[in-house]
Amino acid sequence: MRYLPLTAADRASMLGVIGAKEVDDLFVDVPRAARLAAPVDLPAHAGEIEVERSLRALAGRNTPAGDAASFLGAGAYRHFIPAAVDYLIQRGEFLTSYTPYQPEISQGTLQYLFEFQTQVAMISGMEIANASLYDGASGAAEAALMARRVTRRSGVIASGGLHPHWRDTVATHLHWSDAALTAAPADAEGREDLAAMITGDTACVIVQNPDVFGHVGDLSPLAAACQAKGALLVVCVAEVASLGLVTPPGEMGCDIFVGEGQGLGPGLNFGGPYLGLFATRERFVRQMPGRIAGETLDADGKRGWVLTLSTREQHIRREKATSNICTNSGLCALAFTIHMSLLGEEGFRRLARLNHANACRMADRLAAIKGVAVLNDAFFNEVTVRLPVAAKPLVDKLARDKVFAGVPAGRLYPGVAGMENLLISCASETTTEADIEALGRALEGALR
Amino acid sequence: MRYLPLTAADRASMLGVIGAKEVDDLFVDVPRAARLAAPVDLPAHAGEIEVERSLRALAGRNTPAGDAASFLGAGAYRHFIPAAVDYLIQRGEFLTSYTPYQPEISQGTLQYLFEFQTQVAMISGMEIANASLYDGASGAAEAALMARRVTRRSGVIASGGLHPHWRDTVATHLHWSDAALTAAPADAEGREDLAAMITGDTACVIVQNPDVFGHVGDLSPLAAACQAKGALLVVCVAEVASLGLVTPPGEMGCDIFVGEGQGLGPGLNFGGPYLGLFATRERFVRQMPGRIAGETLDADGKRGWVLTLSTREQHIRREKATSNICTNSGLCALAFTIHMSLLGEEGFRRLARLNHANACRMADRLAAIKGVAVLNDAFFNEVTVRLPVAAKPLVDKLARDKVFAGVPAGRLYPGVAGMENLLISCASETTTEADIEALGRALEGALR
Amino acid sequence: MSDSKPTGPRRASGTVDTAAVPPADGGLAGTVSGNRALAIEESLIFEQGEAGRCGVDLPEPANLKPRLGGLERKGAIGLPGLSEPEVVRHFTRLSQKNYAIDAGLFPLGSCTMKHNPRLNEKMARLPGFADLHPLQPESTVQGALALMDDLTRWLKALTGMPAIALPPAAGAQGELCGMMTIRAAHDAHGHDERRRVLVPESAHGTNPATAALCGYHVDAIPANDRGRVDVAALKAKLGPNVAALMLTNPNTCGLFEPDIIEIAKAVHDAGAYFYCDGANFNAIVGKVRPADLGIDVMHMNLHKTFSTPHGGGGPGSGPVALAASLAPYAPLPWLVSGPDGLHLQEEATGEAAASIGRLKSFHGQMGMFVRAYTYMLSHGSDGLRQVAEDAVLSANYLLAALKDTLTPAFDGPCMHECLFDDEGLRKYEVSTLDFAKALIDEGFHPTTIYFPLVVHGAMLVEPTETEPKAELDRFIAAVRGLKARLDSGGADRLRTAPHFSPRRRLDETRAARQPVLRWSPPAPRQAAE
Amino acid sequence: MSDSKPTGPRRASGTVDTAAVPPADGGLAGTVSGNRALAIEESLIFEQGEAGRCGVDLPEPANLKPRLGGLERKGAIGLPGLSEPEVVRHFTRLSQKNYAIDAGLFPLGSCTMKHNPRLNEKMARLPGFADLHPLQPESTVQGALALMDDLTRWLKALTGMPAIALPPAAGAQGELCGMMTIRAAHDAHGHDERRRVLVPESAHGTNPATAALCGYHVDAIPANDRGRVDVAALKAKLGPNVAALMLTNPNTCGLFEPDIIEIAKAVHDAGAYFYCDGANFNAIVGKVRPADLGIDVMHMNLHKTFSTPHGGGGPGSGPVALAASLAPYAPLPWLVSGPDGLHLQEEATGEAAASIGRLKSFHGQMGMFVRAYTYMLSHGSDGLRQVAEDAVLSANYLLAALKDTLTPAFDGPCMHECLFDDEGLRKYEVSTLDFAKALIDEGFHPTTIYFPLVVHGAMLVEPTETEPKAELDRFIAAVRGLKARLDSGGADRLRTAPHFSPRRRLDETRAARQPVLRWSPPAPRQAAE
Ligand SMILES: Cc1ncc(COP(=O)(O)O)c(C=O)c1O
Ligand SMILES: Cc1ncc(COP(=O)(O)O)c(C=O)c1O
Repeated sequence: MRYLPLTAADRASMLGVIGAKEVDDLFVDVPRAARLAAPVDLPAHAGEIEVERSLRALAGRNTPAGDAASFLGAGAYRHFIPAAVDYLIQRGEFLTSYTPYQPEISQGTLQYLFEFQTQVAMISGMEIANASLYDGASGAAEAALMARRVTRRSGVIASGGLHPHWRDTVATHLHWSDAALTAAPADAEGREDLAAMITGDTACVIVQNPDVFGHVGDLSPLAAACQAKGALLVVCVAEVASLGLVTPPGEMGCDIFVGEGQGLGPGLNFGGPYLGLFATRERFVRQMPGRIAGETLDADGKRGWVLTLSTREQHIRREKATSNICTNSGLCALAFTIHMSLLGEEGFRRLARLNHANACRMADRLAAIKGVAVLNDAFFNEVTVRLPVAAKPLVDKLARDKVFAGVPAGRLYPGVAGMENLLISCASETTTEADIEALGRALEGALR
Repeated sequence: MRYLPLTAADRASMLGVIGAKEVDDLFVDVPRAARLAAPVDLPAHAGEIEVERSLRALAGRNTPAGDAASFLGAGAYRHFIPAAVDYLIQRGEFLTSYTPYQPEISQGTLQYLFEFQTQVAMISGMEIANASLYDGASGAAEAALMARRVTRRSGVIASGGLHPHWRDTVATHLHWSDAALTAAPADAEGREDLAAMITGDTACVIVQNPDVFGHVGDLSPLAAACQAKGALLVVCVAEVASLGLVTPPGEMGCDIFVGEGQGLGPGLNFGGPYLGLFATRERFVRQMPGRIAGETLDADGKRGWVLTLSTREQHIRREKATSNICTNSGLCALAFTIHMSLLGEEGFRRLARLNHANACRMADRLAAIKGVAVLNDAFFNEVTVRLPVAAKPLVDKLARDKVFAGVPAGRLYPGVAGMENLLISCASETTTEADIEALGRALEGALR
Repeated sequence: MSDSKPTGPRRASGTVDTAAVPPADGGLAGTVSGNRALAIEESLIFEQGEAGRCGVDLPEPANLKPRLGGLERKGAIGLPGLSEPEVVRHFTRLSQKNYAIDAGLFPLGSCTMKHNPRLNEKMARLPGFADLHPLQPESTVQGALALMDDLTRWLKALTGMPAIALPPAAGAQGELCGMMTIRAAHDAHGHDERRRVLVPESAHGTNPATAALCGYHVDAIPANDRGRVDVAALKAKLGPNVAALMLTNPNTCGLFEPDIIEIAKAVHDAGAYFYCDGANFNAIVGKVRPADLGIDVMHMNLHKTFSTPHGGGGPGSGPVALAASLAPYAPLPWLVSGPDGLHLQEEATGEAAASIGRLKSFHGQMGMFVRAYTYMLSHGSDGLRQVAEDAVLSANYLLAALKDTLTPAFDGPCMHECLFDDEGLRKYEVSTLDFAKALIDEGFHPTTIYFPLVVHGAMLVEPTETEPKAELDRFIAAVRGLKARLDSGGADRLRTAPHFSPRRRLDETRAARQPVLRWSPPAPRQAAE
Repeated sequence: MSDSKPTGPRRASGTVDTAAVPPADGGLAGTVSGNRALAIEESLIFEQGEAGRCGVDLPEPANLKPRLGGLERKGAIGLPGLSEPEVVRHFTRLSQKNYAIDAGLFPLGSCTMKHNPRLNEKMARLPGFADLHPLQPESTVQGALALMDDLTRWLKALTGMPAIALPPAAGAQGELCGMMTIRAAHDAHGHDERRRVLVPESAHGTNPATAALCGYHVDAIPANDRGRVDVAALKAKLGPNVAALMLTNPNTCGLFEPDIIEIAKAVHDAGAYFYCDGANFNAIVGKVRPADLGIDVMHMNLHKTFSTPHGGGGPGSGPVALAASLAPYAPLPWLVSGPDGLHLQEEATGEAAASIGRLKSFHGQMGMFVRAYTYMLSHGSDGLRQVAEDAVLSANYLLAALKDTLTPAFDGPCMHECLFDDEGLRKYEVSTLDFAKALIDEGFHPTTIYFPLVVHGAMLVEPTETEPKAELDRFIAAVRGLKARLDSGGADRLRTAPHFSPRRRLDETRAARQPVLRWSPPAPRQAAE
C-alpha cells in the first residue's frame, strides 16, 4: 500500500525489539470477543488510477456552479479566487502542520493568524478578532453564549433577517443552556423593529447585514436601543465582500461581529469547510471564544507570535472554558488572509463595487420581467424577488438549462407562509452580462 | 497591474535617487526614431477573471486525450502521473529557481539531478548520464555529434525504425556539420539489417527500441558489428516505460543511450516541454553534452553536489563546446525523478508489465478484426496494423466519437509509399477493457 | 494593549533606507540583514503595503449609482496594498518558518499527524465537488450526495453502528452532537434528572467543555495506577442522575480500556449512555468495531484517522456514529434516499422530527468528506486494518526502544501512542518542556507535552503508521543522544533550547500579560522629525 | 570514479541504529542528529529505499504471456523502493535547500528572474492543453492551434517582424534556429563563401557555440571602453566572407547599442544578416521593436521576458522572430490557416519547401506557450511597456544607489541590469566570488558573476520589474553593510562565506578531478562483519 512505509522485514525486526511475536500481541487489551478476525466487509485497497476514476465519476454527476449561469447566494457566495491563493495554501508547511502549539517552529502559522485577526478587525471595524471559528452560523451561537457570559443575562433575540441556518444553529446551542432564544418572524421586506423586544434580561440582539433577503440596513438605532438597555448587539455578515462597500458593524455600534469568510477564503465546497470570523471589543477579550495569536518576544528579544490567553480555552479551563472549540478553520483563514492581502484596500473596495454594480444590473433585469417584483431598496449583491408562481419548481426547471436562478426562500423557510413565491438571487464580480441575460430570458420564458 | 509592485510614488523617488527626470531619460541610448511613442497595437491588460475565461475558451475547443479512448503513441506516451508529482514540482523552491549556479543554496536541485542521473543510468543499463536535454529527438542529434567527436569519423546511419521526427532532427543538426547522415528506409516490418551499411568511416548507427512501429529487437548483433568496425551504437528509447520490461540498451552493447522521458515526467503537453535522457560510457564523459551534477564536499567536509565538468560546456568552451545547450529540462527531470522514486523497482517493472498486458489485449482485439493485420511479433505497448483502407481519414472519423485509434503512419511519413494504410496504436496502464472494446467496435463499424 | 513592534527597520519610503546599514561587526544573528541565508526575516503585511499597489486587477464598474440606502463605507479600512509577487513571497517565507509532516516526524500524541496524500487534495479540487453551491437544486448534486452516502456506508461498516451524522465541523463539535443526542434521548424519555456526566481525569479538555455546553455537570473519575479507568470508582459514581459516561478509547494515555465491555454494561444498567471520544480511532480501525464494545455514540476525526490535513489548525470534520437508540436525534440535515435519488432532509419534520437541529449551516465539511473518502477507497478494508496494526506497532517500537532512556508512564504494550513522564528528567533539573524544545533543534516536532494531565510532565508520542522505520530510528537516536548529553553535563543546552529555529523560546507570559492581538498603525510621527 | 559517500550514518536495517548516538558534547553542527531545527539533513533516495516498498499501487496483470521476442529484462535495475510519504518528504526537504524567486530577490544578471504568476501554472494544467497528444487529429486541437496562432500575433506585434518560429526549445535552440535560417538563405543564394560570423567578446557562450554548430567560424569583435561594440573594428571585419553578425541587444553589459541602426546598415551593406540575441528583450519590450532597428532575426526566451518559470534549469522556450528574407527557412512545423481551420504543415513541401527542417519532435513547447500567452494577456500592451520601464528603472536605481559602494563597469545609465567590476574589492583582497557568497548569508541570491568576460570580476545585477522597492532597498543595505564590514577589517568573514546556507562553500575542483556522477551501491560488506 503506497502510504504505508513498513515492510514485512521492518515489522519483523520491530516486533523483535519489542519482544512480541506478532502484532496481535499488542492488542492484548482488546477483549478477544470484539476483535475482528478479518477486514470488515468493504472493498479492498485500490490504486490511484482506480480511485481517481471513481471520484471523477461521482464529480461528473454534479453540475458545478461555474458551468451554469449561477445566481445562488443565501449564505454561500461564489467569488473568483486568484490562483496564488490555492497555490500557497497547498504548501506542505501550511497544509500538513498542526495547531501552532510549538511556536518556535510555527511562526508561519502564527504570523498569518495575527495578520488574519488584524484584517478581520479592520474590515469589521472592530477592535480585536480571534483566529477563526468553524463557520458563521456556529459563530453566531458562540456570540450568543458570549453575550450571556458578558451580560449575565439570558435573553437572546434573533432578527427575522438572520439566515435560518444561523438562527437554528443558535437555537440548538442554546437549547440546553440557561439562555432562551426569541426569534422574530421571517422578515422578507426588511421592516422589523427589534428595539421594542429588548428587555432588561436581554443579553443580546442578533441581526444580519445585509440580511438573508439582501436588505442593507442602518443598525445604529438598534445599537442605541441595545446600549440603553444594557444588551449587546451581535451583527452577522454572511457575505464578507459586502464589508468593502457597506458601513461596517463596528461603525454602527456593534459589540460582537460574526462573519462568514467562505466567499473570500475556501470557496463554495458544497457547504464546507467554511470560515467563521469573530471580532469584538477589547474589553470583552477574556470572554471571547476560540484561539488567539498574540505578539511577544523570544529569548533573543526578537518579535514573534504565540497562541495566547489560553486560560479561556478548554484545554486549560475544561468545563469552565469559553467554548469547547479546538480545531478551527486554520487553512481557510490562511486562504482568506492571502486573498485579502492580494486585494488590499483598493482591491477589496473595488471588488465590492463590482458586486454591487452587477447586482444592480441583475435587479433591474429582474424588475423588468412582468409579474416579478424586487423587494429591496437598499442591497449589496443580493435581492429577493416575488414571483407570480412558486419559486422552487421554477428554479428546478431552469437548472436543467444550466441557469441557477437563485435560492427559493421556501427552501430556507420550509412551510412558512409567504415564502413560497420568493426567490433570493445574487450577483458577483464573476457575473457577466450574458449570465444576467440568460437569467432574464429563462425567467421570462418560464413565466410566459 | 497585479504583477508590478512599483507605485507612482516609488518610481518618482527612484528617479530622484538616479537623478533622472523621467524614465525615458534612461532609454537615451535607444535611437529616438525607433522608440515607440505608445504601446503597440494589442489588447490592454486584463484581470485574472477575464484571462482565465479566454484561456478556458481556447482549452474548451480541444478534446483532451483523457476524454477519449486514446491509443495514441508514436513518440509521445500518456501515462498516469501520481498526484504527488505535480504537487511537488510546483513548490516554489523548485519551480522558481534557476540553474544551480550557486550550489550552497541549490542543493535541492543538485541532489535531485544527481538522483536523476543515477536513475537514468540504472534504467538504461549505462554507466553515467547527464542532467537532461530538451527532448529525445534533439538528444539523438547530440548523440550523433558526440559520436563524431569520439570517433573522429563522419558517417551517421539512422535506422528505418527511428522515429521520423528524431531522424529529421538529426538531419537538421548534421546538415552544416562535417558529418553525413544516411537514413535507412522506413521499416514497418522490423526487418532491416543495418550491419551491412557500416563502413570504416561510420561514426555511429542510430536505432530505436522499441522502434517507431512498435517492434522490439535484439540489438546485440548490431552492437557487435559496430564494435568490430569501430563505430558507436546509439540506442534511442522513445517510450521510457519499456525499460521496465525490455532488455536495456546497456545490456545489448549500447554506447550512447538517448531516451524520451516525457511519459513518466511532464506528460503529453501537446508535444512539449519534454525530457531528453542521455547516458553513455564513463570513458566518454568528457564528450558528453549537457549539464552534469557531481558529488563533492563542502568546507566543513559535508557531502554536497555541484555542477561539474563544465569545461565541456558553452559558457566555458564557447565555440569549442560539446553542445550549445544551456537551459535544459530541469523541472521535467524533477517530475521524472519523483515519479521514478514513487515507482521504485517494483512499481516500474509492474507498470511496464501492465502496459504490455494491455497492449497484448489491444493487439488481439485488433487482429480479430476482419481485414486488419498486426505487423508485430515482439512489441512492448505499441503495434502497427495494416488496414484495408487509408488510416488518416478513418482516424479522423473515429475521433468524432472520441476514439483516438492511433497515429496514421502516413502522418509521420507523408508521401512515403506503403505507409498510407498503416496505423500505429498504443496501450498503457490507463487503457481499460472498455477502451479496447470501443476501439474494436469503432474500427469494425467503420470498416464494415 | 500595546502596538505591534517590528524587530527590523521600518520601510522608509522615498529614499534608500540607509539607516538599515548596521555596524560592520555584524548585526542581528551575525549578518547585516538579520537573515541567515535561506532563513529570511519577514515583517507583517501591514508593514509592507503601499497605497496604489494591488494584487488583483479588477475593472472599475462604470457609472455605479449605489443603492445602499446611504450606508456606504466611508473612511479608510487600513488594508495594505501589495502586488502579487509580494504576496507570494510573503506567504512563502512564512511557510518556511513552519515545521510540517511533509518535512519530518510529527509525533504529537492525540493528534494523529499522518501523511496527507496529495490525491485527496486533487480530488477535493475537482470542480464537480469544490464548485458546488450548497443550495443548488438537488438534481444537480446527486454525485456529491452519493459520495456522502457511500462515506456513511464505510463509516457504518468500520464502527458497526447503524447511523452516521456527517455535519459536525470537527471533533469537538462531534462531541457536542453526540452529547446532545444523549440529552435529547433522556429528555424524550422524561429523564430530566440525569444531569451528571462522568469524565475521566485524563480526558481531553473538549470533553468536559462539551458536557458543560449541554448543561451537564461534569464529574471526574480517577484513573487507576495502570492508566485505565478505575472501574470501581466509576461504578460507584453511576446512578439515576448520571446521563452518560464520556470515555476516550483507546484512552489519552494511549491505552485500550480492557474492561470496556464491563464498563458499557454498567453504564447501560444504570440507564446512562456510553459516549466514546473516537479521536484515537486510528489505533483500532478495522481491528475492532466500537459497536461491539457497547458504545452508543462516538465521534471520529476525519482529520486524524482519515488523513485530511490539519492545515495548521483546521478545518476538520467530526462525523458521529450513533446507536439505534440515539439515531432519531441526529442533527440536520439528514441524507435520505427517495424516488428521485438522494435527498437532504433539512427540517425537523417526519422521520427527523426528533432531531437536535442544526449545528452549523449547510450539510457538513464536504471538502473533508471527499478527502477522507478518497483515502478510504485507497486503503480499502485491508489497508485500513493495516493502518491500525502499523500505528500500534510503531508506537510500541518507540516505547520499547526508549523505555530505558525515558520513563514510561505505565507498564505493558500501548496502542497507537506511548506515554512517558518526566521522572527520568527530574534529576537533571530539566523539564519536559526543555526536552521538547531540544527535540526541535534535532529536526523533530516535539511530542505532545503535559497532556494527559494524569501523568507528571507527560510526553505523549504518536508516530502514526506512515513513518518509515528509518525515521523512527533517527528519532530514537536523537532522544538517546539528548539523554547522553544530559548525562555528560549538558543540561544547560537543553534548558536554553531551541537554538536553531526561526525563533528561540518565546515569552508566553508577556504575550498574555500585555496582549497585542493585532497590528495597529504606528502613531503619526512628530512634526519635528 | 569513486562511490557516493553519505555524510551521515547509513541506515542499519533490522535493528535500532545505536551507532547513530553521537557523543554528548554535540556532533555535527552542534546537534545530535546533524539537523538544525528546520534545516534537516537528507540522504539520497538510494540510501533510503527498501525492497518491498512502493509508492504506487498498480494491479499485477493476470496471466501475462510476454511477447517480447525473448527480450525480457532480467537482473535487478537497482531502483530504491519508497512509499509515498517518504517520497513527499524527501523532495520537500530537498526543496527546502533551494533559494528561489518566491523566497527573495534573485538578481541574476542575464537571467531575468521575475515573478512567475501562478495563474500561468493553473492555465497550463487545464486538461484542454496539458492532456493533448501532439498527434491528435487536428480537428480536436483547434483551440491549441489558435493559442499558438495568437501567441504568434503578439510576438509579431512586439518585434515588428513578419514571421515567428515557435518550435525552438530554449534560447540556445532559438539561436541555432536563427543562425540556420541565415545559413540556409546564404546557401539558397549560392553564398557558400560566407563562413564567418562576428560575435562580440561579451557574448553569451551559447552564441559562439551555436555559430560553430552551423559550421561557421567565429570571429570575435572587441568592445569599446563604453561597453559597446567597437563599430570601427566591426566594420573592418565585415566583408564578403561574413555570414552574419550575432549581437546581443541590450548587450550583456546591460547596455543598449546606440549605434545599432548604423551597425545594421553596415551588416546589410556587406551582404550579411543581423542576428540579435534577444535574451534581454525584457528591457525594451513594448518600447522598441527590433524590426525597427534593422534586425533580421532574433530569438526570445519565453522563460525570461514572458515569465515562464526557470524550474531550476528549464524547460524553456525560444521562439524566433524572422524578417521576410529569412521566413522561408523557418523550421518545421509551420502553422498555417486553411479552409478547415488551423493546420500544422509538418513536411518541407509547398510553401515550406525551403525550411531548415525539424529541430525537435512535435510542435514546440506548448506548455510554455500557454504560460507566456497567459502572461501577455494579463499585462496587455500597456503592461508590457511598463514591464520594460520598471525593469530599467529598477536596475538604474540599484546602479545609482551602489555606485559609491561598488565600482560600476561603465558610465551612464544602464538598461535592465547594471554591471560592476571587482576593482572596489581588490584592495580588501576579496574576490567577486567571496562577495557573492557573502550575499548568500544575507538572504539574497548572488548576482551573475564573472560574466560578461569583458569585465574583470564582473557582477551583473538584474532586479527585474517585479521587485518591490523595499526589497531593492534591503539589497542595497546589505551590499553597503558588507562593504562597511570590509572597511572595518571583516574581509575574512567574506572569504569564508557562506556560513548559514545548507552547505558551506563546495569544492568544485574535487568534483571535477574525482568525478562522482551517480550513486552506486556500496561494496558488499565483509563476511566477517
Ligand atoms: C482526545 C481528543 N478528543 C477531542 C479532540 C478534539 O477534536 P477537534 O480538535 O477536531 O475538535 C482532540 C483533538 O485534539 C483529541 O485529541
Ligand atoms: C544572453 C543570453 N543568450 C542566450 C542564452 C541562452 O538561453 P537558454 O538558456 O534559454 O538556452 C542566455 C541564457 O542564459 C543568455 O543570457
